[in-house]
Amino acid sequence: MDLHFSPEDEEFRARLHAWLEEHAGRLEDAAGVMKGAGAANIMDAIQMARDWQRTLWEAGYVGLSWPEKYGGQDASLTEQVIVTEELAAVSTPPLINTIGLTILGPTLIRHGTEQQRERFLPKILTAEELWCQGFSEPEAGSDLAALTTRAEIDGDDFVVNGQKVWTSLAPIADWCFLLVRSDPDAPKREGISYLLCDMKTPGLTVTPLRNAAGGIHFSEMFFRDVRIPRANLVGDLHGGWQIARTTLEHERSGLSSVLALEQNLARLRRTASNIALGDGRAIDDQAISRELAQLWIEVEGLRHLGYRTLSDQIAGRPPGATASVGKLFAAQLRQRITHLALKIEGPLAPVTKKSPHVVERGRWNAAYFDALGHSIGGGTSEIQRNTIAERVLGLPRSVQD
Amino acid sequence: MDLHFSPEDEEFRARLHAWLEEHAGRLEDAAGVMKGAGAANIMDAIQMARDWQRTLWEAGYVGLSWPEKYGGQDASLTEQVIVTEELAAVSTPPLINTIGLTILGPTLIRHGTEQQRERFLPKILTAEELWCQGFSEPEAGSDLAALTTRAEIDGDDFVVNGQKVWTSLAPIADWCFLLVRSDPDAPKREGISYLLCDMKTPGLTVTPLRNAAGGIHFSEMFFRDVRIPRANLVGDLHGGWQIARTTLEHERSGLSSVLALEQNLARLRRTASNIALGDGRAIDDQAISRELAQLWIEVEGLRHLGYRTLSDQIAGRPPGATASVGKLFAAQLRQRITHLALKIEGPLAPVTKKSPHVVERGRWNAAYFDALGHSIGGGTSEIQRNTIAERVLGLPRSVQD
Amino acid sequence: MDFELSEEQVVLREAVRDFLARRWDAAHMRRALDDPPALIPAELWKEMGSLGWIGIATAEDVGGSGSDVLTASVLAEESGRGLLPATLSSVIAAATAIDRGGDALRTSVLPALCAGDHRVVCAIEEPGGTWGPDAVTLEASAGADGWVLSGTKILVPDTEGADLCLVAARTPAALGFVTVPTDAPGVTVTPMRRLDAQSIAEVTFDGVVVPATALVGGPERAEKTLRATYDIWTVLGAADLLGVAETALEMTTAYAKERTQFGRPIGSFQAVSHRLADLLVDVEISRSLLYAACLALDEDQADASALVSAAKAFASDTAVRATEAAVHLHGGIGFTWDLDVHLYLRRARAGAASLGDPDFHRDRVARALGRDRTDQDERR
Amino acid sequence: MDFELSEEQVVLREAVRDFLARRWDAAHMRRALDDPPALIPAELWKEMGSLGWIGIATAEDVGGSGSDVLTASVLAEESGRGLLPATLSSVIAAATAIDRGGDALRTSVLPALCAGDHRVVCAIEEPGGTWGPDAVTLEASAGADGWVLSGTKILVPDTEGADLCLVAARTPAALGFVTVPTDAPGVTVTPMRRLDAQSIAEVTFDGVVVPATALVGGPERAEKTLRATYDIWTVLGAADLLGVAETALEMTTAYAKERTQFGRPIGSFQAVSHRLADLLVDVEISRSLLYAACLALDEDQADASALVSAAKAFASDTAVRATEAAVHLHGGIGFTWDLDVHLYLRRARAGAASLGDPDFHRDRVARALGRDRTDQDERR
Repeated sequence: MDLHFSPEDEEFRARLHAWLEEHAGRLEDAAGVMKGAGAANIMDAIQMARDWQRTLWEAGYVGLSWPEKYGGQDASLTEQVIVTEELAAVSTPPLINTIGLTILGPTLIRHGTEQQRERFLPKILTAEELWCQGFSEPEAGSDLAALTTRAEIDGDDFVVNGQKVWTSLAPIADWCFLLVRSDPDAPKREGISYLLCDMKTPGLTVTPLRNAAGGIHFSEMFFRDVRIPRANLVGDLHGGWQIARTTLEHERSGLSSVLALEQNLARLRRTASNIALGDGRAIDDQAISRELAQLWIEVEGLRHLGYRTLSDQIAGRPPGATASVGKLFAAQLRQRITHLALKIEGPLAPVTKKSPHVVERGRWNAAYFDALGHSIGGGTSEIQRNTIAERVLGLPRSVQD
Repeated sequence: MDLHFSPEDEEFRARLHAWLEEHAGRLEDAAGVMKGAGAANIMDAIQMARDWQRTLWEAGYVGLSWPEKYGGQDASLTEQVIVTEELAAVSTPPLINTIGLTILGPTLIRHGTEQQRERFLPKILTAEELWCQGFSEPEAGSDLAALTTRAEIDGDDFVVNGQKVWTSLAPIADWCFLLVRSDPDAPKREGISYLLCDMKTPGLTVTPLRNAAGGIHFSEMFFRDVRIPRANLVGDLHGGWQIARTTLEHERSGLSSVLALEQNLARLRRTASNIALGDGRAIDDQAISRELAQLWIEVEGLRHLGYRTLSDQIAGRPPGATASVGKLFAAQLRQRITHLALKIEGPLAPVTKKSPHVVERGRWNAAYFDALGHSIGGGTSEIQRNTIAERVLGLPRSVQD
Repeated sequence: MDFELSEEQVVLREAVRDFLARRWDAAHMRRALDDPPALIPAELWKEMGSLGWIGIATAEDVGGSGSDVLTASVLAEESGRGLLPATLSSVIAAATAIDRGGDALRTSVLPALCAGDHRVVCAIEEPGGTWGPDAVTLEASAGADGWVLSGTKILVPDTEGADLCLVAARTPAALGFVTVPTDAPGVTVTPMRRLDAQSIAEVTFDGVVVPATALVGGPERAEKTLRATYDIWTVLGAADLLGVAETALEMTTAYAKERTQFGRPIGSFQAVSHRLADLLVDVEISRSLLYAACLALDEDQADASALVSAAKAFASDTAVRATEAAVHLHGGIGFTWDLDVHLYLRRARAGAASLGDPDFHRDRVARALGRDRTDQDERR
Repeated sequence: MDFELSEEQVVLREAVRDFLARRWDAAHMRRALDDPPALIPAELWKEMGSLGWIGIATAEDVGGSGSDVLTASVLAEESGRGLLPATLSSVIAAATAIDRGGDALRTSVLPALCAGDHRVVCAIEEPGGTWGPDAVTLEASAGADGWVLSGTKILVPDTEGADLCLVAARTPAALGFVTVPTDAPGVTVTPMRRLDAQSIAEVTFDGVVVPATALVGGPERAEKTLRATYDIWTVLGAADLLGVAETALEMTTAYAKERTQFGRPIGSFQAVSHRLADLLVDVEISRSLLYAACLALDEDQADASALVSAAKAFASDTAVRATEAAVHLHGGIGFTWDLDVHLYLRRARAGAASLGDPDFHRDRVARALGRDRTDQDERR
């Protein structure tokens, strides 16, 4: 057992580190943009974010696991980890085309036609085409396979009608990958197809949704007789469910989320050391200091769980229980950190960011809402417990359908 | 809204108080007996416990809610509460025939024949006949209605075959009330009958079971062609399920369990003030002092919930959500008190009672095992949550059968 | 013995609920999240005055309804349920301060206050990271023309409509409330905003001169009045949170019956139904503690403050748990701006950290329990 | 990078599991709950010696296997799973103390110790309500013939078969282990008993005379050796608890698949399945922390002690949760004497409060994090 990187890997890290120092200015611009500040208008901001992803790709730090022929790096897993770690260490913003990079890309590499791969993959990497995902529907949330958006074949096209919801980036995306019901008579998991749709197609409209925190992160998408060429079918007709499921299950080691949690927690420790609470500073409250210690323990647990997942991947062993476990644990941990933050803020916890006395410009309230949303999006914690119970522990299904 | 008792009630309390002071010696004997100490042998101990119940009944403090014609007191609800409170305040032991007093008695008063009432009720009050309950079976735990002990009618008798388990007091009980399957072809809740069985009937054998704490509290009962006269059928043939259910649901205000919890908690505060833990006394640990405060808050909550239940009963209002809620909350609270106790004991928590340095002769470890058992016996917490969800909140059933 | 609301109180609850359903829309709070803050309009305020709600716990001879804290808690609970700004609770508490203080202010201020023509605001909290009368540091020092106040108060609710401020201060005579007109020279009000769109403010006092007679209750009763007022205000905060929790539970239960996933209502899954059952337990315990605390205040029992803390701590935890569950169990839709669920979450979070958070109150209970123990030891 | 057990370690685990399944029966522990305490028979002990397990983390030149703490943790975990008395862990830790101490004892004691012919016991805890080296108060004062020890140790495991005792003491030279023969004049052993039937004792020292050379590691390395040994022993305690937790989870999962209520296996109810899923998460996190702590000890990393505390705190909580769930989810049967479930519960409860309970270790982590912060501040 060892956690050391090879000399080659360390060299790779040093090069990246140097590159990041050199581009520190660009980086801060990009970070500002992703937070919605510093850019004159939203279209400028998006362009800056696209440019940043492209710059990073040109330097060889985007698409590390992808084949070279599509613009990827064919890099080793350890190199992927190093990139994740170093980018997190300097707090780079998430890449604007993350959905394309992490969900659609791997799907096309595995299930796409050669033509689809050549057509779409390079432009995902360079952020020339931004992608959004059309899976969820109002009546199909946790029960994703209950989706009802219909696709009928008419000549060389699918004709799509229905509604999608909780779509990130829809107003600015160039393309959308979506699940549709192509065979209404088949059992519900066997009549679903996986399509790629140009967002400029007539009949497709996007309505932004405001979330509970007041921000606009999601949209609804309405499809009215939207025609999608058959060439944009991914995998087999009616075989979309399996494809979507393998992508959703394509769990990563989760090490990038660990780094974000670690930074959050370190910041919270600083907050606790500086803020007055009760008779002294917040950190002098024994219960708070213990809870901070417990959260540190759990972040370390999650980090080393990630190393175990990664080790399995490197060694080519089948992934054990660790991958699904990490996701559930991380969602809870994220919430507990923000809960503790509000407790540490004490009387100032309810104060919003435009008020005098607000703590750190309201960062923790924002983080709190964010974390709440996280345990819903991308599969609720309940669904993840079902998955662990059934697939890892082998218990009988609690959800029959 | 007021929590005051009437002058008549206060007078009643004063009389009881004086009586208890007068009988303090007997009381300590009885308490010692129930803890298995002070009596030369077990049969003497049981006789002392029977005598204590009889003495208390003779003084008018047993069977308060029962009709006078069967030896009861026809007392008001407030008088019942006063008796409960005062007996708890001086830590009297539970009455030996509690099962007969709280479960069978009310059942016979409601569903028994006049002959059954006259025959059985007075001897329950005087502890002349001790009762045990034969409901649970190895394959029918939480799913009580799945019981399979068979009763076939043969002439004037039921002939009973099967096995019961988790029976308290079986080795010393004179009578048993039990549920049997009298119609194997009916839906499972409609083929059950409620019988009364003399423990000396041939074919009935009792095997004590040792529990996880090492004590003997429960027994198994085996029925082999046990003949029970038809006259000992309670209520209608095949109508036993409804009878048992109404008894199980015959919730009390729960005020007696509050008093026990309150005494436990007060004792734990004393323990925490006296014992060293970490850098000082346990009570100086901020987290422990806060948890003690929280438990006090919850005991107060449970107490005042009990007053609400009682107020509904006094006013003849239909019981609200409060009764079922109290039972679930009390079981959790009981466990949390013992969990905190083990934490307060620190390094000495694992030490058993025969060791030097043991804290308070091992009382908290015994209480811990007791509390664990409590959340299983008499309906698990899961079953109680199902009940609240379905009957109080009106949610659809999660358990289909 | 009767430990449930009286018939009159039940009728009042229905009346308040009906009134607010007709006259106040939760959507006000949603709009106010953007700007400006949510305020109770003057005419609504006046109407509540004529209904006798503002002076609910104030004596009848000065225009109040002469009822008790328990009855006031019905109003606070319904304010939580209806998402009405909690101004009503704070003014009810302020009115009891003046009423109990028993000086000239009673007759000069209370009739107009109870009628809704006039508002008074309490300024207690300071920027020290804790809550309540014990933490007050603002000093009134002796000056030539009386006393001179300097210092900062924060989290002062609803300064907008108030002409008089009850400022908790350490005066040469005693700790207590000092009355200061909001337009007195040296008073500066800077708006703050609560997570749930309620209006709060920072109020600074820079050499503000007041007469020694401004001490509410005078040297003898000033501290007792301040502490009693804080207890009353706190218990009304607990009632507000109970209203929030119960409403969130009801909304979520209704949704769980109707929303179908995997071919069944989600309320038939134990992951949902057991969570709701646990919340019902918490709500019922909260309600029981609330009644206990109100009764203890109304009967001036020795353990009243401990029971107030018990009620507030438990109601705070319950409201946060209930509203977070509401957001979560509503799924994606629960996280949208247009559904009211997040308005309840915001109010729960804000209320839980106002007037003392759960740990503050647990520590207060711990100290009370410690005193009891010491008393017992001494008596032996 | 490889953060899983090596093939050799996996093979060892299987071998230990097989061996214990054949040579040790959980029923021993049940019987021992009555009397006398559970002890590992001398012949079994000797056999484990010949398998190289006792000196697993001890150097090869003195008869050890020359392996590391991580490998030792495999043995501890399997001891927990198989309910073998934890003597093995304590002796493994004691052996590393003598090995690292590096004085004459190495060659005189270790070969027989590793072979299983001889046992050494560590006496560290005292009756002060806390744990570990920092709390040691037992003093060795300077006497005519060396040092004189007086004081009380408690919770000393398995004194029965031991001829040598490593006593944590504050000597004139340093804090560290002092070796004392268990039959030295002035040593009194009084049996105590653990909840899980394991043997522990109070050992008192009344003017026990030892030479100054009895300090393990000498003045320079004594304290480091004591602290390292306590860390190793603690991490083996965490491994033991992980074995307990995982076994309880497996037993309960198997039961949940087979036990039917309301016409369905109880494992299909979310009240059961979600609780088991959460326990699986806890077990996996415990395992990850255990590996991290062992590796940190083996590589002598600066944060090793913090990671040891992390592993022990989390494993303790996990084992208690898992075994309480096991009792509860087995229903009535889980609460019977004859089922093994309560044996695991007892071991979890006893282990969680030994070698530092979760709060003790969280406080240790908090102090380590505080030091980090101070270091950072100073570097700025």
